[in-house]
Amino acid sequence: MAPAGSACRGLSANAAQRPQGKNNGKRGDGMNDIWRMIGQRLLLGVLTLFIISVVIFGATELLPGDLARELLGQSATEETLAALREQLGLNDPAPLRYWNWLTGVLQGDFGVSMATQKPISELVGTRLGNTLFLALYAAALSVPLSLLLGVLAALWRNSIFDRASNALALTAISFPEFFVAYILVLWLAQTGIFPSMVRITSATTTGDLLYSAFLPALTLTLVVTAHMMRMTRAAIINLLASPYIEMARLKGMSPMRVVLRHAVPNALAPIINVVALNLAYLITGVVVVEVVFVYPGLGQLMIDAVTNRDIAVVQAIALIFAAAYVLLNLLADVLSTITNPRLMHRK
Amino acid sequence: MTILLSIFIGLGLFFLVGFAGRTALHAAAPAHHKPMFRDMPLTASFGLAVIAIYVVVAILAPVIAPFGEGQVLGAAYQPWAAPHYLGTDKLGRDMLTRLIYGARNTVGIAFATTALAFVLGSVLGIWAALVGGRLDQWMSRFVDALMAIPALIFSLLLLTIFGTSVLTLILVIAAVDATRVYRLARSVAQGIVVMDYIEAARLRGEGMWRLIRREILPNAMAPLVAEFGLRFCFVFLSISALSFLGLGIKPPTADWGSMVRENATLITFGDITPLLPAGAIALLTVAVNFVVDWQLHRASGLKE
Amino acid sequence: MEKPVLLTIKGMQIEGRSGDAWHPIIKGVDLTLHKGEVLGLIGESGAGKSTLGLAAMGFARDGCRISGGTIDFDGIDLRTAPEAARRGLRGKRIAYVAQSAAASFNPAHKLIDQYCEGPVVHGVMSREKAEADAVELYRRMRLPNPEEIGFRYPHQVSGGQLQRAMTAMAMACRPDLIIFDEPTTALDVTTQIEVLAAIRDIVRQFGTAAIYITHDLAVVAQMADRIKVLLRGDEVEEADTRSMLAAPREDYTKSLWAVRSFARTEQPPATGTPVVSVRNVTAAYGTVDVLKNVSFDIHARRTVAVVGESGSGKSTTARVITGLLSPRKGEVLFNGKPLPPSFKARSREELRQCQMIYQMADTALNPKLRLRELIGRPAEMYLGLKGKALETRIRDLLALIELEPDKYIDRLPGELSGGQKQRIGIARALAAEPQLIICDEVTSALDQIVQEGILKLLDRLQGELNLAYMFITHDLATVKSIADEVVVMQHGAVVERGPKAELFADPKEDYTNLLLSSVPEMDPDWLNRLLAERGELA
Amino acid sequence: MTNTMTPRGMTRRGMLKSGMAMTAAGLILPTGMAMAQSEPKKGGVFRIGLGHGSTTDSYDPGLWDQLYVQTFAAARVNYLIEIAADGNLAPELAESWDSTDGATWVFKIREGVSFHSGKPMTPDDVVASLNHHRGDASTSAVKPFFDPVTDIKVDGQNVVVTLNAANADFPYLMSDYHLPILPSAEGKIDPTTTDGTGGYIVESYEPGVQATMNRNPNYWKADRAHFDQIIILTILDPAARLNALMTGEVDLIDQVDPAAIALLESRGVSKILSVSGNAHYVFPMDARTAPFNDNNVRLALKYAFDRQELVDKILAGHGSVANDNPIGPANRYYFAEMEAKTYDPDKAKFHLKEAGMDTLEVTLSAANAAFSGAVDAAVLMSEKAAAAGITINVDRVPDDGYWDNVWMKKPFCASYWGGRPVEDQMFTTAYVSGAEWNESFWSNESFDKLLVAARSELDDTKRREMYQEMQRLVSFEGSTIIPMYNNYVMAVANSVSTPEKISANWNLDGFRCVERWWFA
Repeated sequence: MAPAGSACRGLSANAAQRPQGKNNGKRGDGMNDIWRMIGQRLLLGVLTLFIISVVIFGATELLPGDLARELLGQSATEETLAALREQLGLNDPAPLRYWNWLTGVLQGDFGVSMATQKPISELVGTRLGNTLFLALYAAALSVPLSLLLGVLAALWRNSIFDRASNALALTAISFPEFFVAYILVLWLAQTGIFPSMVRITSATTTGDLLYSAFLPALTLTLVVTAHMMRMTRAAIINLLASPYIEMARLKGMSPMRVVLRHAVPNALAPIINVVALNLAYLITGVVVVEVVFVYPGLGQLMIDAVTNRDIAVVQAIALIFAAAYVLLNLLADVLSTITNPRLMHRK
Repeated sequence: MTILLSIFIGLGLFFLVGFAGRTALHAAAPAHHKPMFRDMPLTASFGLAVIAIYVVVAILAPVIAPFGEGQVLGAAYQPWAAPHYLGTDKLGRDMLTRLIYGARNTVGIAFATTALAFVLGSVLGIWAALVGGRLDQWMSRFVDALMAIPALIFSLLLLTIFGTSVLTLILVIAAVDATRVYRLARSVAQGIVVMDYIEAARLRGEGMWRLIRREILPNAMAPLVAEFGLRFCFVFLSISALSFLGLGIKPPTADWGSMVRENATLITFGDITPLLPAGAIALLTVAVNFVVDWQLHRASGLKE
Repeated sequence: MEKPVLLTIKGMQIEGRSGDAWHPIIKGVDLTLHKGEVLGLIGESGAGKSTLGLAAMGFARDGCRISGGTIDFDGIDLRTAPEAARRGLRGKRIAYVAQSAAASFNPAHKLIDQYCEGPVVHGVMSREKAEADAVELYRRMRLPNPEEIGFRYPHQVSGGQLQRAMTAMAMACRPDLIIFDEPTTALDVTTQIEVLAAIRDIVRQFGTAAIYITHDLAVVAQMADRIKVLLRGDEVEEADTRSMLAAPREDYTKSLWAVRSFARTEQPPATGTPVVSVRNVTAAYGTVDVLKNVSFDIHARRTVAVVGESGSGKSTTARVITGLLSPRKGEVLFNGKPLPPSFKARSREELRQCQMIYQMADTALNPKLRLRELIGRPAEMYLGLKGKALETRIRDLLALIELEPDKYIDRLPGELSGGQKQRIGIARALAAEPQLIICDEVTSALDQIVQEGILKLLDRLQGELNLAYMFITHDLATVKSIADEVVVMQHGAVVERGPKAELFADPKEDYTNLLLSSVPEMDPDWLNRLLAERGELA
Repeated sequence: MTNTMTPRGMTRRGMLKSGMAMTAAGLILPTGMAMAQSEPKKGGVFRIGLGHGSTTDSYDPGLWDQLYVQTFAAARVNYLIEIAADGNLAPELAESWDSTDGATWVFKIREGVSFHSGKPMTPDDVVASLNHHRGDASTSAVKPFFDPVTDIKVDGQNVVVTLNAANADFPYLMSDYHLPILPSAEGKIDPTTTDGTGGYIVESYEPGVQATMNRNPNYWKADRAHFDQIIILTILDPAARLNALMTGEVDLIDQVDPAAIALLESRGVSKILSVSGNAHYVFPMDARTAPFNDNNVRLALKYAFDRQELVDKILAGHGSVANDNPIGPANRYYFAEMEAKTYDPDKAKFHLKEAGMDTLEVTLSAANAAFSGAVDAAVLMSEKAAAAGITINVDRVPDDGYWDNVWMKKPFCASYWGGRPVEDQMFTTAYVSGAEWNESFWSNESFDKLLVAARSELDDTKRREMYQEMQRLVSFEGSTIIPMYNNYVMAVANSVSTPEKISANWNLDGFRCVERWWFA
């Protein structure tokens, strides 16, 4: 599914470059710098979450119709609508409602779903678990696969293997996600190998889940592998012109060793970044896969909440998504720093 | 067996189109560009040839298409036989015609959207990199925040607010995509603004707009063009995902994304119909990316 | 007493690819190297020195191929040997020391790990043995803290030390042959001495044969037993070092010897208001002062050379004058009037009066603009020239820098040679019709003959256009050629300044003396003598 | 493809509009299949995949609005009165009911029925359950049902309901799915309870995902609720539903994509149930505004498209042509002999000319939220209308918010009706002047008069004539295009057996597949 895909699947070698100059010019112990960076970034993350909550609140405000109307439906009279709006606090001016919501959140209270009057944490909790499970599952399949393919493609660049894996990966991402999913169902579910949908009950064991969620995880794997593979390949190939790679070759090192020991460690930063970007996509961008495989994740819940104008739920999920994005980016930057001796070990 | 056969046919076509494309381009190119095309790998010439075919089909759609875009010609799901070489769709419209018009609409809209996203994203991104400081910080924070909202859901919200005309579709997807372009353009420009020629231009007293337009943009083109190719393809996917959720291009306009969606249930039965528009998208994506790879390769100057 | 032959290269032909076409880089060169002998390979850029040096390892860079000739290394035919066999030799029996150690050490690994990689992978010795060996070699290379330095990452070690560590790494398997590819070119002169001495000593101690590649005659004179001169892939001549220095046979070789002939005519003492006056400038990046109380004047028609090693604050001084960095204290006067500290606050006229030429013409010229716009833009902007007048001016400027207008006006910078690009940089500065031009290492990236041309051009233009030059350089030979006055800087402060003749003849400060004495001379005994003078053991 | 976005928005109004539906008119046409009829067997896990359900689904019966909650309810609760498969009223929790004057209704409540909790069901529970929908504070969708009710009281084992005027059809109302009998305490029901008297006890429920229920071992109906367990899944994606059925993940799906029906049948892994009723798709035109205020324009549009084509392509044949008549073939007074309208561009042009126009351009707002295939239907109409000089611009509007923002707001849009068993009800609900859901805002004096007169007419022949005249008026002067009657189309696994008759009153055998069907 593409828009989210388009968010994350830019394949250019530059897509994952981010300015990392922040720490240049400062001296000190690497770990201290990392703690300072984490602190700074968490603060910025909070700011990001704040901006997002404003944007989402504003957007849901602009949606035609409101919660009271959605709840009461057509039969509602103007009086009952007014009464319900009063009861739900919808009559307050928008800034006040936002302020009330914000103060609630700041006290750790995400509130209750206005539509169902259930606590948001309860609504979101299991869904979040499901979403994380699927994301981790897909990541566990796709990250090793794409790194392996990327390294091999860089090693055997311009070989048949390189070209074929590149073309296949491109083909996989050029089909809409639901198309890929249906094809997988046709091949792997209708033949009885895997189930075509996921059912999660209290009796479901992890083993069952790994089996029944295989197809959605595979779909997502196909969708994100191309990006990570191409970035890995590009990052490594970028470095192959470096003098230290030539040096390694002139020291008589085998091509495999040159790539693995000399190129890969220096290509880690862009690779980590692109992996983080794709992990964020796996958490936030899987609505279509959820729909096709009837997987009870956060994406579907968010769309339901938007449809029902249940702003508190929309906000909560938007914040979860954004927090995932912020934290993954932070993690990527921390890992990039830790794996970069120039940032870790100052002069 | 059929799979093997189709792989052979596919490869054969690939080389045929590739060679033909390269020969044609080499013949047609102006003299000082000839070497570029001569050294072009086969994948790139295949890509260029495919793109050229798409463009021709898109422009000449009304001339080429055997029937009218929305014309209902008879029973639904007719088999592949003259005059409906690819059969008819569920409303009895000629599939080939729909595909041809789909090229025009899909490629046109995708192009407009991507172009808009790039103008917006790259100008703002370069500007931020050039000015730096607080403006850059605030703009980048804001864009980061927008990027943290899943694009599909954000598009969905915006389209629900503003309605789904082709114009709003273009504007919304462009706005969402522009954040990604912004980030790329900013990081590319950050590498350029430290160059001496930018310092020289600043010391000369050049204005902001000229710095962006004449000094930075031409040097940022390679990665931007590469990204353009990819974004261009993702717009199809965006539109088809949005039509999956009921917000895509309006009927009876033929667009590939919606056509895949419309016929998606047939995939369950192994029917080939939905593969046609999906294949059209995939072919273009692969073609564009081949060209992009080639351009990136040329830009990187890395001889392998 | 003739030693046994180690390496024989015959009729070597190497081609490079541009697009689909292959063009020759090395055109049939022969080379013979005996055991324990050091051969100097010398030539300008594009002569094929490095390519030939790598060919001695049976190695061709990506985009190059060995197309003819034979390479016999100690009885092994490197052209027909399988790749695995060649790989077995590289690093073990033939080692390589690259020009920039900073770029050639893998930034991701500690020095000792990179040292041990070769011996361990080639099965020469165990990791433990290799580590102990590394410490020993580090000590012999006179690296500080030989016990610990290996456990640092490359970025934590200075350039001169890295270059020595790289030589130690090359020595790790006690190879029979080492290729030194311009190992000291990127270093400051004072550092260069130490590295040269260390390299020479270790090569002698182990009796290793070496091919020493450089463009610097004075350096090769210290290192090599024999010298081979290359020009555009062809051998010019070869002779043992002393006879080559004493009596070069070929004209090209003679011209190499003669490049330092240019010297500016003495100028009368400066009078009147200086064009630029730097007054007690202290400037900082962040909280660290990088300039401390710097003062000097530049008068019209005068060239002031600012010299110093990297990090001495030369370029920062230029940034203060141009207004890119506002001083923390002090001021810059232009024709007696104070300039606003930041260029943003300066008027267009003030900006016009002070132009800059950069070291790297590659990054100083927008690669996407044609010369017409590159040169024309300042004229258009500052002087309001348009249409015909602008065209005429651009052509005049091109003629002034000795480039044919019709041929070059619509070219892109990428279509020019290095010297031509630098000329465009000059033309761009001239287009503004300034009073002061700051030349920041303008010749250091160029071959010596090309440098000569640029210096002559600058000298001629100064006379014609009444210009003041501030000439930033680390190259004392350049200073000798072109300067009227010299400002010596170290650690952000002015160490000494004065008229060139006085300063060279009688340096007052130790640092100036050190700097001057470190410039290699074309005497094979110079290094020995200098080391003896400095009390270091030769 | 149906509106995955808004299962709720799509169907809410449908429920409300047809909330009073208690069709007596289901025709049973299980097409193309000879079902192995057998005695119901107990056992098995019955898994249902529905294209409905949302995380905001509620236990509160006043808010029930679509097939998911309806079916979920049918499994766990009972009503006073059931609509039998043949469309007649059948006793459920009310053993019998009677009225002497049509204004006071006495329901005799069954004894010996217990809730899942073990609490016996009493007339007090009935009163409380009905009162939940009554009164100003109620937010129930069926509150209007109770506007004429002046009193509900217990009389021994009876519940007596008093109306302010006679209504012979009141028992029909009591079969409405909004009115389950739930346990009460102190005269009030807990609207969030999962308790009921039904055949299955809720084990778990995740709104918008799935519900699991086990057979009530003490179910008072001995011959019902044959499955051991019922699982109802929300599968919004039509293709996913098909896949689930084909891969054996579920045993029953609703809303089969017409395009897939033939393919699915050819697979042989499942069978199609196609049940025709009076449900129909409509395109109301706002009769108050130009150009639709001119009947000639409306007639022109009615002749300007091909009804059979719509039945063939939108319904894949699972339905029948309608003649702009909301009264279906299953109704008593269906006017079958009325002059049929066919695709006739000349006639359309003629009427256009009558209206003083050569060409006509109108915008038809449609979303698949109105009915599955509404947008395609609009496109087909637009294509055919071109020949008559009529330009129909199809405006595909978002599914989300369709019933709030488009329906009864845009002058020409798509809509659907579940059909009504009684002619009077259909007309009163949507065609009489000023009716709340008169979506075309059509007003016709003679129609209004006939409607009132027909209610009190006792002579069946005259009554038939009056209703047929009303049908003619709606068809030829009305402002609603009704191209087709649609069947309920379901697909079930071969292992599922159904009774010979499947109710046409609502989908899924009147939601009661859960207790009427069994595994062979």
